[in-house]
Amino acid sequence: GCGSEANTENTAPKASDTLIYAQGSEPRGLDPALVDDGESAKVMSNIYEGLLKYNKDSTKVEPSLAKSWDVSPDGLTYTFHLQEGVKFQDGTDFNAEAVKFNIDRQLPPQVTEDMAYAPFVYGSVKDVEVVDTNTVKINLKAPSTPFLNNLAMIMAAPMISPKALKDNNNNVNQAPVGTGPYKFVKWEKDQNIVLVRNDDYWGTKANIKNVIFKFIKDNSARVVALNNGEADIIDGIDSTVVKQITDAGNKIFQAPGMNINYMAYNTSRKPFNDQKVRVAVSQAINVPELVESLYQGYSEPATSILPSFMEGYDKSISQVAYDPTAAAKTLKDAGITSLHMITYTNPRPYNAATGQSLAEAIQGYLSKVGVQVTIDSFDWTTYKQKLKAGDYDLAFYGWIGDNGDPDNFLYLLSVDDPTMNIALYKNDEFNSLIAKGLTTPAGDDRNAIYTQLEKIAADDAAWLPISHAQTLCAYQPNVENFYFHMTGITPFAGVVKK
Amino acid sequence: MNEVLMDIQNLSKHFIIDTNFFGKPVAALKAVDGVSFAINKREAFGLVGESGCGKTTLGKILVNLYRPTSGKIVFEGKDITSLEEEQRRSYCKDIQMIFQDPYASLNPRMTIGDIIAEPILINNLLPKDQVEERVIYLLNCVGLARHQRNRYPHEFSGGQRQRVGIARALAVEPKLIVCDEPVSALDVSIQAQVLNLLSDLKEEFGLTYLFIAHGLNVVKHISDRVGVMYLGKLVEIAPKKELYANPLHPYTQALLSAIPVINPKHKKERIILQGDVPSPINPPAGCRFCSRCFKELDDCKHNEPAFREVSPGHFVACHLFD
Amino acid sequence: MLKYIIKRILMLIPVLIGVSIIVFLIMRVFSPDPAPIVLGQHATQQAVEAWRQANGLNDPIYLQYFHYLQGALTGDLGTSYYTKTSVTKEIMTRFPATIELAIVAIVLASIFGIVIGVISAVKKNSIFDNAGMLLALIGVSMPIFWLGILLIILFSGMLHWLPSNGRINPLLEPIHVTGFYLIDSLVTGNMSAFKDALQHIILPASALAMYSMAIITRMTRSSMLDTLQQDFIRTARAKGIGEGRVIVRHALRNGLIPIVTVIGLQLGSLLGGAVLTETVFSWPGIGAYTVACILKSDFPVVQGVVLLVATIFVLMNLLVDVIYAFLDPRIKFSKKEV
Amino acid sequence: MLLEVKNLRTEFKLKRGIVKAVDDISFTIDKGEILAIVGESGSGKSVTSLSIMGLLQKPGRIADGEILFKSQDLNKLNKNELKKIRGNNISMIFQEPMTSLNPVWRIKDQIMESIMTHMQISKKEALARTIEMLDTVGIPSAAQRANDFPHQMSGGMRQRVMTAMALACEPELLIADEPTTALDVTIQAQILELLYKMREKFNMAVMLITHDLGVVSEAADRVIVMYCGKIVEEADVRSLFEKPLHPYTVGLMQSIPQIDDESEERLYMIKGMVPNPLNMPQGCAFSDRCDHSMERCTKEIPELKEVSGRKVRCFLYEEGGTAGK
Amino acid sequence: MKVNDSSNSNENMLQAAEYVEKPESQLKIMWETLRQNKAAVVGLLIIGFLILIALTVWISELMGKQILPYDPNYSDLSKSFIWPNAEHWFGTDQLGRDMFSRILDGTKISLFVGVAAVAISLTIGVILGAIAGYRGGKTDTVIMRIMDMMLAIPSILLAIAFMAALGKGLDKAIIAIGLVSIPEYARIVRGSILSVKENDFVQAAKVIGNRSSRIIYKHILPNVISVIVVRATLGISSAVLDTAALGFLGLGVQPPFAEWGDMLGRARGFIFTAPYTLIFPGVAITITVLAFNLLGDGLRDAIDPKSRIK
Ligand SMILES: Nc1ncnc2c1ncn2[C@@H]1O[C@H](COP(=O)(O)OP(=O)(O)OP(=O)(O)O)[C@@H](O)[C@H]1O
Ligand SMILES: Nc1ncnc2c1ncn2[C@@H]1O[C@H](COP(=O)(O)OP(=O)(O)OP(=O)(O)O)[C@@H](O)[C@H]1O
Ligand SMILES: [Mg+2]
Ligand SMILES: [Mg+2]
Repeated sequence: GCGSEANTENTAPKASDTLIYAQGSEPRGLDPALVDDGESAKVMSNIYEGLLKYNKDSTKVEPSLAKSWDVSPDGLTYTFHLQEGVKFQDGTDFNAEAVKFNIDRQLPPQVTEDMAYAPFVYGSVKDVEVVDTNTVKINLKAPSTPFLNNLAMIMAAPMISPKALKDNNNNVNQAPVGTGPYKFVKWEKDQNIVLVRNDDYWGTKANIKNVIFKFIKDNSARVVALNNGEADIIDGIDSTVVKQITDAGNKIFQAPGMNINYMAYNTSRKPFNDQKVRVAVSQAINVPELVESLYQGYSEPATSILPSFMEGYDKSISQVAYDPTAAAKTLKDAGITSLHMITYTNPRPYNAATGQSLAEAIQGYLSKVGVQVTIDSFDWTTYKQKLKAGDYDLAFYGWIGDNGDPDNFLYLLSVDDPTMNIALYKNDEFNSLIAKGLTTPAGDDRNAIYTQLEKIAADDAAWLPISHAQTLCAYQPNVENFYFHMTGITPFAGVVKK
Repeated sequence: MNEVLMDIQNLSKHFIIDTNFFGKPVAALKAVDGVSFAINKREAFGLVGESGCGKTTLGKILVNLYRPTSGKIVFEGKDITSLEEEQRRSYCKDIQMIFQDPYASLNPRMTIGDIIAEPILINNLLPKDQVEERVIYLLNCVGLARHQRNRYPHEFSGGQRQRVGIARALAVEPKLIVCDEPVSALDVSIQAQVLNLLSDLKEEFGLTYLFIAHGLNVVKHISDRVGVMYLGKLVEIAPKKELYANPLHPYTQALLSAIPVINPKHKKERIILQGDVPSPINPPAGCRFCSRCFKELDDCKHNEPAFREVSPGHFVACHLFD
Repeated sequence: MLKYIIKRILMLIPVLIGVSIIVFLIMRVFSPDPAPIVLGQHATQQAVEAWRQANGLNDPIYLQYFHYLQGALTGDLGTSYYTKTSVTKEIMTRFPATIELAIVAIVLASIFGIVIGVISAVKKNSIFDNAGMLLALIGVSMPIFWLGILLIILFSGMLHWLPSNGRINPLLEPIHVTGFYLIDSLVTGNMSAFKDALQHIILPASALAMYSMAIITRMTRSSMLDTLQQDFIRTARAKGIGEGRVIVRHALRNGLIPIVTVIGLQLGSLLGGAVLTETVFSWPGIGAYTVACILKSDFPVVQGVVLLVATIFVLMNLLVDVIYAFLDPRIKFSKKEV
Repeated sequence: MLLEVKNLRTEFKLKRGIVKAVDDISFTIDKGEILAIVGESGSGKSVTSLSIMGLLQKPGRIADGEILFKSQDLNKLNKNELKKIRGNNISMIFQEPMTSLNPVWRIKDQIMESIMTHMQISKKEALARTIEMLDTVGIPSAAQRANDFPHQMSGGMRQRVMTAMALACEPELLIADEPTTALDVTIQAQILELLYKMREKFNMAVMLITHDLGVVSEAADRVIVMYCGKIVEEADVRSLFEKPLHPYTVGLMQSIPQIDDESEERLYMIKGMVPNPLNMPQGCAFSDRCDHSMERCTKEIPELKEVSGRKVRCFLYEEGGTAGK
Repeated sequence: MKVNDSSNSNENMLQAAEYVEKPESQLKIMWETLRQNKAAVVGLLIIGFLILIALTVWISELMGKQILPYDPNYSDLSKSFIWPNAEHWFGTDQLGRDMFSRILDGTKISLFVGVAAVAISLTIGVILGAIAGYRGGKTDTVIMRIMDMMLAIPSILLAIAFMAALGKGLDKAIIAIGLVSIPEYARIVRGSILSVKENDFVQAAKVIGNRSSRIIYKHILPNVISVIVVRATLGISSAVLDTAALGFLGLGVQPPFAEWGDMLGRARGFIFTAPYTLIFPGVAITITVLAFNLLGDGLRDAIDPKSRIK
């Protein structure tokens, strides 16, 4: 138990001073270098800041702790000019040394295997130089176009007080100290995390004094909590409860999400090593109908792997069209009558309806074209293991974008790791285009590469892209200015409660 | 004069009732403690004594239900104490038992016919096709009707059940039957029926009985010789007439005098014993009866009296007769 | 008595070792590999291997067990793979919530169960008896989680009377003394916190109590019917004392003996039932957490929890036996006293 | 006259039919008298005593009759009035000493409860009286044993505790329901001796229920013989044993092996069994076991008639009967 | 009551004739007593009805015929969440499957899992309990200590761990639920054997020369069987509840099997949109469990051990 000011007061603080945000599960921790989950991101985005941040409505980068930056023409050196007079919440100074400390921590030889995002964000970094108190230089091993975008991420990139890290054994999961608008107060396991306004914040101070993150696992329980006045904002809801929420006078927040929900064919073995069979199965499935009834308008049917707002997206790309008759014929000719499908039991951010329902829906479609599907569904841990084992014809998965760069989506089809490239797709042409895209500077040329990659993927039909889930939140009518960024973070500094 | 059927030599049974942490016994209950006597062929040997004095335990040792702690049982000249399981079972045919509680001694899930047939079948005494006939015969012997063969025990009264128990014991044509208080649980009017039946059968089949009871009046009626037990030990043995006419041991005397007489005119002099039977776990040193005895001598507290023959066939364990 | 208790406590050791072996086998031999989930979506194959090596998962199973036992004996139950916090701490932060819930539930169940059971027995075959028994029957037949959801829908969703989840409004949270909010808030004189905690606990405790209450009601009734048949009740009545006294002082005092056993056993099964209740009510206890950890293959935590719960269970049994001896003077711990 | 029972009828309504456990019995008990009730198992002895005490449990009920205790009909009293008499003016000891004491109460508490219910005295005085009573009934070192639980005592001791409890309030009538049946002969002798002494000491009346004729002959002044819920014979103890009238009484006496009977003959047997209470014969309940059964016996139920100062229920003793042969 | 002989009067007449009564069947006696217990009869009727449904569904499935109004696993997304109406009595679920058909289909699964799980725990439990109870001594200690260990872990946690280890599936659910309730049966059987063993008739059986094995199966087990039957009946009800609990936690059967607990677990997300998806499976579970409880209680009264053996 941690003591806090709240303890000694015998009455609840005024409701307008407190914002209660209910989410589905508990963060793994609050050390940005050590966690990789979306639930942590929401909390951390209020405590920490990175050198850069994303624009409110897109993934374009903007200054944050760095006022400005220069990139050398060869794309190997990045120089950042830092905000002056910024202090960490523990009173220590934020400066170039702190930046170096934070990045060095995640570079070899210091990096440890549990720093999930370190290779992703800093994998291209050679070293960090302190130029002066407020200037820092980062040298890369090779040019990497997504690097700036990475520095705005909430994983790995935020700046932690070096003192706190030293005090806490290089792990601030339970004792985060950043520079952000809210300070960490306490964390009751399985219940809530309490933050309080950082009154010494260098930028515009937050409006609401207390922020509480509550963890309510069950979706409908969160709705009850909202309607019962136990929470101000809830997330992770699905389409079926929208009416219930609006009927109770509460509001819905809806925004496009940076994710993809897909079904993968196991291209490494029969029968899906044959592109024609893959296409036939895709033809059997009426994706728009499926998405409409499973997600009721709160997910968009996917026409491409990339969400429509991302660089590289092209309207002209389309997936295989619904044609059950053709599908039935091809499948019959290929002699396919039964298939083995594996899926996960829980809802995922990109699939609120659970993998199981999705699988059953697809099972329904395939039975109409004469293919019997057996489903094995597993909890998430086991599922990942089953994916690794590779014993399936069809499997379900999804991806949530990390940094808004198209490479972040399309590279999945190029890697060897069977838990990422679950279609076990292998295409040399595709792989070399991916490598090229990584080093090409941002711009139309680069975007063209990704459009090309999308086309290859669609033609080859290694995946059946199903939907892009919208971010769906609900909030009390007296809450204003709430937004949920497409990278999955919820900065509360600007939120007002009447 | 009489041929000995069973000779019981210094028989003891100690129940271990507490062990220490390592399973070593630390307290024993001496239910039967060094008992010796002989049962003659075709006699009824009565055994009386108060509740808990070890009568049932003794009977159960004789029918192999308990292994004695020490001592010897010689049956028809053969030592049957330390036989292997298989051989022991072969003696089942010879020694049978009738139990005290007619309600608990019959398997409630078997018909009485099957109960009686079972010993015949498992001992292979008769060819299968003759078993049924024999069952009916036995039923008739104990005064039950043929048509009742397929009824279950719960459909019978206590006296009738006791008859079934008797028929079961008779089925193997035993030589010795241990009757453990066969009438204690029965009503007076039924008691007489069962006692008469037992006498009749004894004559008819030439049986030998060890007849256990806690009342001297019942034993008197049926037995030829009577033994009196107190706290795991025999205190007196005598032929029936001798014992009732001339009881020697103070306990026997008290026991006899305690029996109410059905004759209001003859109010006899009562010996009322003080206190209760002590616990067999820590029996008093010396004579076991001395804590309740009305003729206590100095010796009694320290020395155990020997069991000696004071007149032909009359044995007693008391310092008064040293 | 003391000797008996010591003997019993010594006998717990093999039981607990057995329990740890059972769990160890289930978790480490048959369960999925935790590495990929611990290391997250960008982990490489090497990282996974390195992690397994570092956590000793590549050792032979008996060695793993030996290391575990070694740690456990020195009070170190290991570190959660997932949160990297010590298992002891993980458990201890959640345990009071479960215990508080279980205790409130068992108190509710016992009070209602005994009262209804006694009245049913005394007024055998009356309308009250029939209604009480029907209630008890439904109580043992309803899935606890379903009941929980129905309660939430009714009292939170429709009537808005009671909160649907959590233990307390975090801003009202009392200073931690015992970890039981109801007690802590009273001790610190924080009445609004007490009220809030009470409101939070009512629904989950009722859902959890329902099954036990039904069992206790039925047990009480049959035990009382049994006792009321006994000869000594007739003796008591023959003394000319009031019927109320006969029932409470003579019958209930004796009838309580088997009821105590049932209550003791129920407390054990409540810890199991908490798994479902906590899931439904987002109660921050050990039950729901353990399920999550089982699904995440967080071995150290699951082993720790099971060991703890088993310890509590066997200690409860011991306690029940001691209370039993207290209630029933016929029971002796040593047969020597016979 | 202390107690007068008039035409008492007690029934048990069962699903399978009505058991007339006590069927129209009348008798009286005088001050200081010992009245024995004999009969075999199921003849209604206990039910009679429970009816008097008002301790019948469902499904039993008193269907008819009066129970006059000092001319007050106990059956018509309300619960509270009855409680005042129960345990105070009339007490009872039961058949099973092993189960009739509350196993979880110390014996002193059980006795004190009785005393304090009926006497307005302090706890201390009640305890003193308890120990005194235990001493009276012959429990050695009573003050210590008072702290024992029932299971720590032997059967005989428990029966003595029961007696002490029953006598604690100096009742005018003691009902003893088979107080010695479960005990050994030597202990039985102790208890009977005790009852006798207590009767002398407190001058109370005793209703002694038993099925042992020996006990009756030793202890009672007057005897009632019951068979199947009815009184079949009533007499003072001497004349009953001298010349039993009813064939059932006769049979009962002859079927018991006698300690001073030197004959080696077979015992006399009453044939058959007690009839099923749900399926009573039409006429005399004993008719199908009786050696003297007549045609009339199977059709009509005989009345309890006075025969030379005693009462008997048998056609043999009616006018024109073959009795007195 | 010691007297129970209604044929007393005509006994002599019959004795003369060569007449042997037919044995009165024990089952018949039990049935007669059971029949008097209204609650048990209701339970029996419900169970009969449920079995009838389950068998009909199963047999028609084997014969490839469609007897339910709809294929319980046929999903038609265009019909998702239709409220109960004349066509879909219990409405449809998220995937447009007919709830009524699924509930009926679920009867089959619940009964099957219940019975099969009890069969497992019963078989193993009875054998272990019988050995422990009859042999006594060291064997008893070892067996019962192991049972104690299993009992010390809450059975639902143990079942969850089993399921997490073994994976989802009907067969695995049966094994998990069956395994975790072994100790209960072992304990009950052992306890009953110990008490039956004390009866004189067991000693009598020894005296007439029976072997141990025969004593166990001929004299002891038949007298313990009633206790086992009662326990097994009640055991089915708890197995049905446990199955539902596993299903609810998403650890039950594989989709698209219509298992009630699984249906409940999924319906949880739709308590507002489609509350009926939550009500019907819950009611189905409750009724099934209730029926077995009613029957179990009735059986217990009918074969009340007090009336037969001590
Ligand atoms: N299996 C046993 N284990 C321990 N003690 C036993 C056992 N059987 C009998 N005893 C004890 O041995 C003593 C003698 O018992 P036993 O049954 O032989 O007495 P009994 O003379 O037959 O008494 P009763 O007249 O009451 O039948 C008693 O104190 C009894 O408690
Ligand atoms: N609770 C009861 N329910 C039904 N019948 C009962 C009940 N109590 C007694 N009876 C019946 O009443 C009759 C008389 O019983 P009662 O107990 O008075 O006999 P008893 O003479 O005291 O016998 P015992 O010598 O066995 O004590 C019996 O036929 C018995 O079956
Ligand atoms: Mg005996
Ligand atoms: Mg009686």
